[in-house]
Amino acid sequence: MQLKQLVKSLPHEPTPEKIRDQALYKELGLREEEYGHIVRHLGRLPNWTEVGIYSVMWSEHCSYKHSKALLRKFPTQGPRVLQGPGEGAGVIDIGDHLAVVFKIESHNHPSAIEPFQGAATGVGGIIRDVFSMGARPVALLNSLRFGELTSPRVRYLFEHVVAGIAHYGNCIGIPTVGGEVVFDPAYDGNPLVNAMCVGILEHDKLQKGIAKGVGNPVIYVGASTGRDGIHGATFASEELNEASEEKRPAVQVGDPFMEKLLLEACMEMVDQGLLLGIQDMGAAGLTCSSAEMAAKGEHGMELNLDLVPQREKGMTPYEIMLSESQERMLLVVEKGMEEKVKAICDKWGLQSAVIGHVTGDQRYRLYFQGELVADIPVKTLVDDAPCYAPEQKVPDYYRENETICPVEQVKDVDPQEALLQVVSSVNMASKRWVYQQYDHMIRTSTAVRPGSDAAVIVIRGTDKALAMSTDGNGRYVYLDPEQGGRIAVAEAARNVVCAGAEPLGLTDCLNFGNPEKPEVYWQFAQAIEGMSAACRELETPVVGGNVSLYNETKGQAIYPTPIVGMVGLIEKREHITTQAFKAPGDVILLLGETDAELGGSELQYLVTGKISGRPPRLDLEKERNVQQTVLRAIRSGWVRSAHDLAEGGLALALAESCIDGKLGAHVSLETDLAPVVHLFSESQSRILLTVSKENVDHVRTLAEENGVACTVLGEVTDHPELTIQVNGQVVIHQPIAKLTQRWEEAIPCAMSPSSI
Amino acid sequence: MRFAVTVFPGSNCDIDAIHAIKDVLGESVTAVWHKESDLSKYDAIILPGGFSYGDYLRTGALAAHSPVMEGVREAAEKGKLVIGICNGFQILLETGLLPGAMRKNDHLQFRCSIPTLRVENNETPFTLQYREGELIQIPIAHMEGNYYCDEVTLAELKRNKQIIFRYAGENPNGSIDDIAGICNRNRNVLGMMPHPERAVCDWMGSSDGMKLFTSMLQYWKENYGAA
Amino acid sequence: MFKATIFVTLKDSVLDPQGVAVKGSLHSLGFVQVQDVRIGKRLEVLLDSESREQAEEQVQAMCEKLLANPVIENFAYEVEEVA
Amino acid sequence: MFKATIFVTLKDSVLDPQGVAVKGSLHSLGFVQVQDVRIGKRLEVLLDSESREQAEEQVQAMCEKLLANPVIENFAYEVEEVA
Ligand SMILES: Nc1ncnc2c1ncn2[C@@H]1O[C@H](COP(=O)(O)OP(=O)(O)O)[C@@H](O)[C@H]1O
Ligand SMILES: [Mg+2]
Repeated sequence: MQLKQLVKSLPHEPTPEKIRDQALYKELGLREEEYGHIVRHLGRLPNWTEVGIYSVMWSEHCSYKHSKALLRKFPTQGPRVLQGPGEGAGVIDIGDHLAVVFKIESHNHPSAIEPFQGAATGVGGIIRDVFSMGARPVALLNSLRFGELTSPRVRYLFEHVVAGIAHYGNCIGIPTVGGEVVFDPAYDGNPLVNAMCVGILEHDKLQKGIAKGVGNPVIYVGASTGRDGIHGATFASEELNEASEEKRPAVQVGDPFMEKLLLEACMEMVDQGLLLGIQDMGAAGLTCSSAEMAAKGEHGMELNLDLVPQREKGMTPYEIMLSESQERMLLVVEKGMEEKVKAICDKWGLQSAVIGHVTGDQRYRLYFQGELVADIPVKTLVDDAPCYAPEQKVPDYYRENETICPVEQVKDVDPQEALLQVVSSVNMASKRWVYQQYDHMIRTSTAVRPGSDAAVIVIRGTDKALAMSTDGNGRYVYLDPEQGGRIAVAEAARNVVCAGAEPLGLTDCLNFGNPEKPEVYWQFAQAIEGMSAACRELETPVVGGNVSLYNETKGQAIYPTPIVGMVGLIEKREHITTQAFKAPGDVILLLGETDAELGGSELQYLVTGKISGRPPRLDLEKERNVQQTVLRAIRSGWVRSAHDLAEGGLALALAESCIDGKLGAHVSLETDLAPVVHLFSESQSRILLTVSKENVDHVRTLAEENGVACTVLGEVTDHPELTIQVNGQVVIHQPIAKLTQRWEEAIPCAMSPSSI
Repeated sequence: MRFAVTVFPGSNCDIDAIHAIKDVLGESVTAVWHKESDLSKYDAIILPGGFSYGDYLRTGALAAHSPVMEGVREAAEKGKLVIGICNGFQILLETGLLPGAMRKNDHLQFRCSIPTLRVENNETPFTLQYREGELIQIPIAHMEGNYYCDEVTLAELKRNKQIIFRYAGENPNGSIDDIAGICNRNRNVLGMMPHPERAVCDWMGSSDGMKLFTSMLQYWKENYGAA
Repeated sequence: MFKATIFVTLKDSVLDPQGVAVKGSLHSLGFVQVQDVRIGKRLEVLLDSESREQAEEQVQAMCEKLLANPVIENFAYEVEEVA
Repeated sequence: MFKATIFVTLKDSVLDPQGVAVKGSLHSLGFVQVQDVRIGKRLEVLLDSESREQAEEQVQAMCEKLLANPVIENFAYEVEEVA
């Protein structure tokens, strides 16, 4: 074929001049000065395909143009880190020539429009990120935020998001072992759907998304390309509004069956060492995967779009390049290996096609029906994306909150009434309604199922296990982004510590509003400061993550909601610990100190209907000491149960451990605070332990050595009752059965309001 | 004893079944790709759970036409042990090796939990180590476990004592007569929605599924001589 | 080219859990006039057959072999020629 | 009494993974003439409405509100009077 070297415009597309004169690039989300950069990079006017390619590569979602500078603050290194941010997922060594691979990603905007498919394809995408590293995915988690369940639309979203996550994970056969769900009016109209995948990798199987070796073939594997999700990446980088429904192109539909085939085929290729480079086609589809592979490999690429498997007739280069059809993978292999790859694909019934080859000139060239339709210096797509540092401004609400005293708002509430309300609040209540829809036992590795602080997966062939948890509290971050950022990291680490694990590192998903608003950008910058500080103190590097900005509806931003996905290593299975009380007679200990901290607390919200004031403060050194104490106590074999104190404070933690263990507790404590304040304060760096009588002194001594306050609170009993005495007065006395019932039924009742 | 675990595109509990047989029961096990039709080498066949062909059209329907099902049919006719778990049960129904059909759970949601089952008949190769009426805990994980058959068939199942497991507590899917597992008239083909391979070690939440596999082994040793 | 439109429905004697659930949802949305809901499938199959007779024969065979489960389902179809 | 027969189908541009898988199976069963398979739903709703007009109005509303997902599906219906 004689290839012409002049970049063509297709007859029915706007000409380069028209794109410039009518500023059509704006419709694709490019700013005028960005268009100017493109013209300079090319040395001529871009055609429609090229403008489309730049627009997705320079979208917020792909280029991180508003966050890149701030993300550099995260510590990303550590002695065990094998791969930090920059690839499909982060990789951390866990010994025995094994590594853990994990990443979290948002699918907020697609889920707002089509909750089932939006959530399902979010799960599909994050799984591909993990297995494209050469790892076998072993667990899924998710973090969800919705408005209040009193709204039928929110119930619809919640029901379908959960069903979509279940559908994808269950079908592909990866257990969904954990996550969190929070309901708050702040997320009305802009739900958050963040999905995390964890995989296990043999060191020598680590793959990268790079293209190298001039002349090597570029192979497309998986589902055909259709017109779905064109401009999904751009769409995810804008605020939602009424026009979103219209603007939205065909919604992407997930096919977990296809992904299962793709997964197994890729695992076989990895096992046989066939791959030089592999990257999934996620956001911005073929464009992003191929351009990033070429740029990272310091090579160029030529693709012939006629060879791309297509589902629909008459697709243009623009459409082929920007499609976000799911379940597709791009490979680069050594020349001569094409047949081997094809044989594996054929076995799994997958289509595959050689669609181009690697070149040496760092240019990105696309051919369509014999014509050159794009010719771009590839690095300008990836490395030269714009970078913005918008203005920051301390919001008025933050100043106003300074003077508010949350304790005053709640101090007259009866503790017993408060407990009944808290256990039956949908935010605190059992999430069984959600996780019983997820297959959490497939792969028969799940040692701690959903419901405890962290989930635990055993690693076959070793005595080790992994603990994992996703956490984030948007209320705290809203009230004080710096403290809230610290708390997100600390709480996630505390959760895996309570399971008996040493925190290894984290992945994060930063869900914020429109960064071009100075107040939002301030929240964003502050939260990253706080998270970074906690990461450094707790020695948990950030090995990957995702940013989701423009989470707003009708001009109103969500609470700033960074979500942390933490993974920890349990050295011996005998250290696996859960939050359930284990045996009557065990002594209940509280590590850490309780102050009057009720800003942003569940109790404040239940009493006043809103949040205000300052959130709990987090002292990083105290946090570290508490975590180390608990981990050492668990490793010494002294701990029967461990539960971190979070939303709902001490009272809720006690109730949960009773409910889970089907046991009672008798607790007696002394305090200067009002009983309700002490019991529902959300002070940080506190962990509830139970230990058998003979080990109490061991734990107390250890705590003292570490400078951690340790209080004996009482005893686990076989009376099925929770009794709490404060300063000699019984303030709570409730049958466990009643607490259990309220706690179990809150969400099912909220979901079927007519049947109450 | 030589076990085969069939693997269809979309099977995903195959590794768990293999793990239970190889690592816990300690017997030989081979994964058999759906394109093979000769299963004569094996003493028992496990059709594992999962979403064969994505569960598209009807659960088990597309897998029922795979070449390997010819081998399964032959083995069943020869009296070898065949067990279909979850999706495997659905495939056995679609092939007609067991009577009835599967519908969506009555609450229309996927359900993953650890229900209590009652062993209704312990005079089968799969249950001989259980007591009759024994209550056991075996996990379930399915969207379509709502077993259906017409009244004539149900009466026949009862008369021939082909109902092997029933849900003893809450019925998690709405199945007719609380059925969780049935066998054929010859008692060598069993289909069940619960996953015994997920209950073979205490840390999994239950080890009550182990006796199902040890029953099969005992039956085989007694009838086909020690290996 | 022929287009077959195939309807697969549950037999009357089989309780349809999905239909029951949808009826419940319709009632709670206020559609109280709804007496019964039954849910089946509608398949569109495009066939490159030589003649209508051949197309019909093939569709009949597909339904019997795969598309419907005779234990619980009935089927019906229409075949039309398309461009 | 009125009987509405409602057809809910995926929009043409939306991927139908189920149809793709069924087509593959039909091919391997020897039905190689099959070019395309799309799978939708067929619902039968029995309504105790006063008039055909009322029944049609209700069915239209049900489809919009619950039975079809406008983001990815189209719907159509027929209403007939029954005894
Ligand atoms: N919040 C974050 N913290 C740390 N790293 C991040 C964050 N957001 C994105 N990254 C990293 O930046 C890199 C680029 O991300 P991206 O291109 O979006 O990957 P993907 O295509 O999987 O979304 C990834 O390696 C990702 O881990
Ligand atoms: Mg990626």
